[in-house]
Amino acid sequence: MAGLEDLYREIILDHYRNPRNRGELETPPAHMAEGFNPLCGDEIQVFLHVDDDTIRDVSISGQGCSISQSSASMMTTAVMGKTVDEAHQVIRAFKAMMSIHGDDLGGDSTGEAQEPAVGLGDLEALRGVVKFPVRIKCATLAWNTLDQGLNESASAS
Amino acid sequence: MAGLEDLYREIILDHYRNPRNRGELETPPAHMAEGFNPLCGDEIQVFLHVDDDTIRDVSISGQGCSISQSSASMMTTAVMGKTVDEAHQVIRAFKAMMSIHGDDLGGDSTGEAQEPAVGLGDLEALRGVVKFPVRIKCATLAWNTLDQGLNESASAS
Amino acid sequence: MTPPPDSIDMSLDTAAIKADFPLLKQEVNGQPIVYLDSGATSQKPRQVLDTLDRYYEEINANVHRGAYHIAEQATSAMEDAREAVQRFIGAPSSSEIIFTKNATEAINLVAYSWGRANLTEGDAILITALEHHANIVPWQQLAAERGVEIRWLPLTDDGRLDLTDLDQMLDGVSLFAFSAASNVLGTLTPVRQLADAAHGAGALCLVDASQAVPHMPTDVTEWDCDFMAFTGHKMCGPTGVGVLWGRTELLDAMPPFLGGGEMILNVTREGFVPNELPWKFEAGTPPIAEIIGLGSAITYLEAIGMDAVRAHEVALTDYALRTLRERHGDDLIIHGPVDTTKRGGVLSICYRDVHPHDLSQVLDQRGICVRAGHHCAKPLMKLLGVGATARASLYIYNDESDVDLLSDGLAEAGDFFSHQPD
Amino acid sequence: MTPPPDSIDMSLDTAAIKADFPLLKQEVNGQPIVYLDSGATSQKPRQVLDTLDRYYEEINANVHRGAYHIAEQATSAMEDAREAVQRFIGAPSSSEIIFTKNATEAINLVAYSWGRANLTEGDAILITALEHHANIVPWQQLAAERGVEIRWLPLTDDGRLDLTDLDQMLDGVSLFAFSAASNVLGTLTPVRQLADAAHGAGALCLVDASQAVPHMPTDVTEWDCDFMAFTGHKMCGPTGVGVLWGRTELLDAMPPFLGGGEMILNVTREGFVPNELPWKFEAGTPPIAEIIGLGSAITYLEAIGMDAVRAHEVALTDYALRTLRERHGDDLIIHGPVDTTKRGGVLSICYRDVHPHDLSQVLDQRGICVRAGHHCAKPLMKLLGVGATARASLYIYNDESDVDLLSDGLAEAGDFFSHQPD
Ligand SMILES: Cc1ncc(COP(=O)(O)O)c(C=O)c1O
Ligand SMILES: Cc1ncc(COP(=O)(O)O)c(C=O)c1O
Repeated sequence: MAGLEDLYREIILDHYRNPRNRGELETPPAHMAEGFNPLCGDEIQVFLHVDDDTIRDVSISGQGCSISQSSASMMTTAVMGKTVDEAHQVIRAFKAMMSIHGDDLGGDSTGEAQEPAVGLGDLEALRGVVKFPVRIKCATLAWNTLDQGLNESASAS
Repeated sequence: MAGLEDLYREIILDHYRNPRNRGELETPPAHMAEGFNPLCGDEIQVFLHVDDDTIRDVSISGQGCSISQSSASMMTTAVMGKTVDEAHQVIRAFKAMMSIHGDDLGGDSTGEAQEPAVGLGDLEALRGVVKFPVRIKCATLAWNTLDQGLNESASAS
Repeated sequence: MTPPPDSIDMSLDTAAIKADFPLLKQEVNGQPIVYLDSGATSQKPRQVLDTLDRYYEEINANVHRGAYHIAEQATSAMEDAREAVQRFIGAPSSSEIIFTKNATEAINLVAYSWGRANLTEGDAILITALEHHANIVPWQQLAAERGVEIRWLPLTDDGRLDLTDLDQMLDGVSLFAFSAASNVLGTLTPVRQLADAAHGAGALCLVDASQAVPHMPTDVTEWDCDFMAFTGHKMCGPTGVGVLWGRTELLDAMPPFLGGGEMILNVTREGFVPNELPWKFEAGTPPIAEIIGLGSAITYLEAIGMDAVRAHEVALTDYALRTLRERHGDDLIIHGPVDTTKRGGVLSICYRDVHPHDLSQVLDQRGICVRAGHHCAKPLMKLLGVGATARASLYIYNDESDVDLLSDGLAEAGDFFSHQPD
Repeated sequence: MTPPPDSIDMSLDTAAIKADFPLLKQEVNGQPIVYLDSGATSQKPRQVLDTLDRYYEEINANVHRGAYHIAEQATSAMEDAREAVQRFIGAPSSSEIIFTKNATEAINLVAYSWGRANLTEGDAILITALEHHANIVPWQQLAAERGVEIRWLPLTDDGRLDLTDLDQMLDGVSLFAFSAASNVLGTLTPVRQLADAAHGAGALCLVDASQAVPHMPTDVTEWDCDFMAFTGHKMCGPTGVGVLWGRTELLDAMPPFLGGGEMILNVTREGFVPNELPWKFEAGTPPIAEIIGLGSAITYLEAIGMDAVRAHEVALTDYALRTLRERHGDDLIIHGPVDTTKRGGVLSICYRDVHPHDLSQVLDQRGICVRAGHHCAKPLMKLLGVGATARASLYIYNDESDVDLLSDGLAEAGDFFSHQPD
């Protein structure tokens, strides 16, 4: 069985204690997307300011455990300033890392097995989460909400 | 375990092969009551001609197994010509015999434990049925239907 | 009906299979039990019972809720069972597998959720004359509430669906709900053809496969149906679990049915947001042990192979039809198709004028379990002109000796009831 | 909160009880499991597992249908379990005991059958601020469909129902649906008083007793309620079975809910005639083994004695509240009433600023099973101003050592998450 240190890497605890890009953005111009983890009650709001196909600003509010909060914090630093296409690539890469064990039940699992060749940097610290299947939903909550937000702001503009 | 002879007494087989008072009566003056055994599909119609609080005529139609048919046949001979009160006494006595094991689920089971002191005659042959709980509903089908018919014709007149 | 008369190629090692089923070692009246009521419920192999025990002894915990070790194991065992079901019935996605308490709830789910959301006065549903009450009453409830019309597809004389007027009967129909296999006549229906006809008429179709899934390979993708329901306890699984399969697009568009825990994403005082599939339709604590037990039953059946299961039942049904008719001639009526390639191993019997209830009582005295009654198909019984039949139904653990004992029992019952008392 | 500080009179022999539960012999991470999630589901004693095995190995058959030996035995074992439930909850008649798949289905049954038949636009239902989603969502579904108003009875600061405006809130209400015990706060509600108030206002009342029936003597006659729901898996029984109790007059007048086999007296092409109680509400093959297993769980609990169960939980809860508060002081918040005579053994904990999910993860590392989340009571969580809590819930097999281990685990989690990385 995996130990606590596999899950709670220092960098994760750091992002949890000192979250980056926390707060709300004015809507509009920003767009707000909301996500729930029905299992543990975590809620997250992702504020996204997309302009000219580029993420000008992104911030996070809501509440959650160390995994969901640190994942959200790292996510903001990973996608800030990126184009929408680049952001989608990071989302795909991150989700691929989180679904090695095929635990993601929704949707068909064909195809996505290989990890796209996008560097994840600090986000690699979250790799240990896959050994704790219940926590995968914590780690992916912000990402699914970002995905949803990007789609919503694309169709709104 | 009880043997077939406990269930299928000669007198039962006789009533099954040669049912008494079989057929339909004209309605009105007679009244028809219908009963189902939801478990085995047996259906019975009891025709009742009650006049001046007395059962002037009673007959049976429908289909069923040897137990339900013979019980119905014996029932007709037992209540023919009886007053409604006397018929109710026989019904109670018969049902008491059939519920020795408290198998009758409907209603509360307080009180009715003792058998009323009414002679059952040939009907005693059905006593063995209580050893075959599934067949109790077969034996009581005609009686429940008679009971219902008596109540209906009482409220109709 | 063409195999060589005496030697039968039994594809299954029934002796080995029988040994897996503890109940079949029971005695009744000092005689080994002869279980011929698998159409009502099947017996359970040791392997499934062990799975249930292991679940309760090692990982019992409520699912989807706890972050602790055994809760994770229980959740993943349950979701593994969902994937086993998906594979077993050829469904495209495991999120289309919804666990219910039995097939009846599965059909009611469609009637309440899809039916109430889509049907109103003037709409019509087509069912068939051989349906089980589970595929009749939910539609009658809907019909009574909404003024929906119910049409009945008739049967041929030998108990197959009469398709002569199918297209005409489908005209204006929103849903065609039919069984893949009859629990009274054994009839197998041409599911793909019926689904195509339904779709051609712009209708959806629901397949009650309660008597098919346990007995032959099932592939909802090949069937091209829209909903499919079956029940765990008839296929070596525990009681208390059934399955509804449905197409994602349909399930996604349907409102939830039962409300409560698990089926929500969020609840506020103002209202609730339903969860994703499949959980949207699984309110409250699911039958966890039972679902895992069903997964184990599927593993057991897959090890035998569903083709082999079917081949065994065809051969044994053929043996039964042949030997019973040879011996009992006109004393015996067996309802349903004679061609064993068009029927399952369900034998509804009328023997002389012995009432089915009495017949089964005499058989019981010899330890032979058959079911007497209307088999929850009263409209069909009425059509057959009988109040009840005695039904012997075959499964993987039955062999020729069971059929022979049944045959002896019929003869005894005939003697007993025709013997004149005076 | 007045017992002597150190010696506790534990009325139960928890060591002997623990030995009855195979799962409690498991190890997690090399440490004996400490199961503190009985509020989600209880563990099952050997006696219940043996009953399940014996059912499947000796008498497995479909009920109410076969005239043969094992079918009779299965039927009578199931009906015996119904009588056990009747006795256990003090119901006047066993025909008022309706078996469902869980408490959630039981409440939905009332919402669909009684609710749809009786409520329309302008009617109102009163629920409370501490309900489980199972006693919220079915009413929200009904409300959305029918334009029925839902009112929420508020709470006091220490998590009891605030009855100040009860009579006013009941004005014009048709149904008052409330829990006998909260699964988050442990709060016990004054059921009889609430039922009297409801009746005084001309309303019916439904009691969600899912967290009460497993833990203390229950008597629906004394409660004088109209409907009562609970679930088998939280009281040493198997998954897959729940119970609705209702007054005969009410159940008799209600239309059927699920349609199918067993629940009919007759079916023709024109329509169906519902069966008598209780079968009218039990469509399809019931969870036979599970019902019989629930009967066995009741036998097990009765042997211990429900008064003793309650006394044990009061004493242990008192020990827990006392020792946890002594050791952890302001680091720890335990929600709900402090008076152990007004609460059950459910401890919803917030520890420093450690998120409940992280807390339960650290505890899991020590083999301690607690549940983190919203406990299917999101409106209550919102009122408490938290997204989630960690919940430890006690049962007959827990003792002081389990509480002590929990206490150690809290301290460790605090250390782990407050330790500064740089
Ligand atoms: C208070 C309360 N009501 C209802 C339920 C629902 O029980 P089930 O999930 O077995 O339907 C629960 C348990 O989760 C509960 O704690
Ligand atoms: C054809 C058919 N449909 C539906 C059912 C209902 O299954 P269950 O009682 O498990 O819901 C049965 C079995 O009784 C059946 O034979």
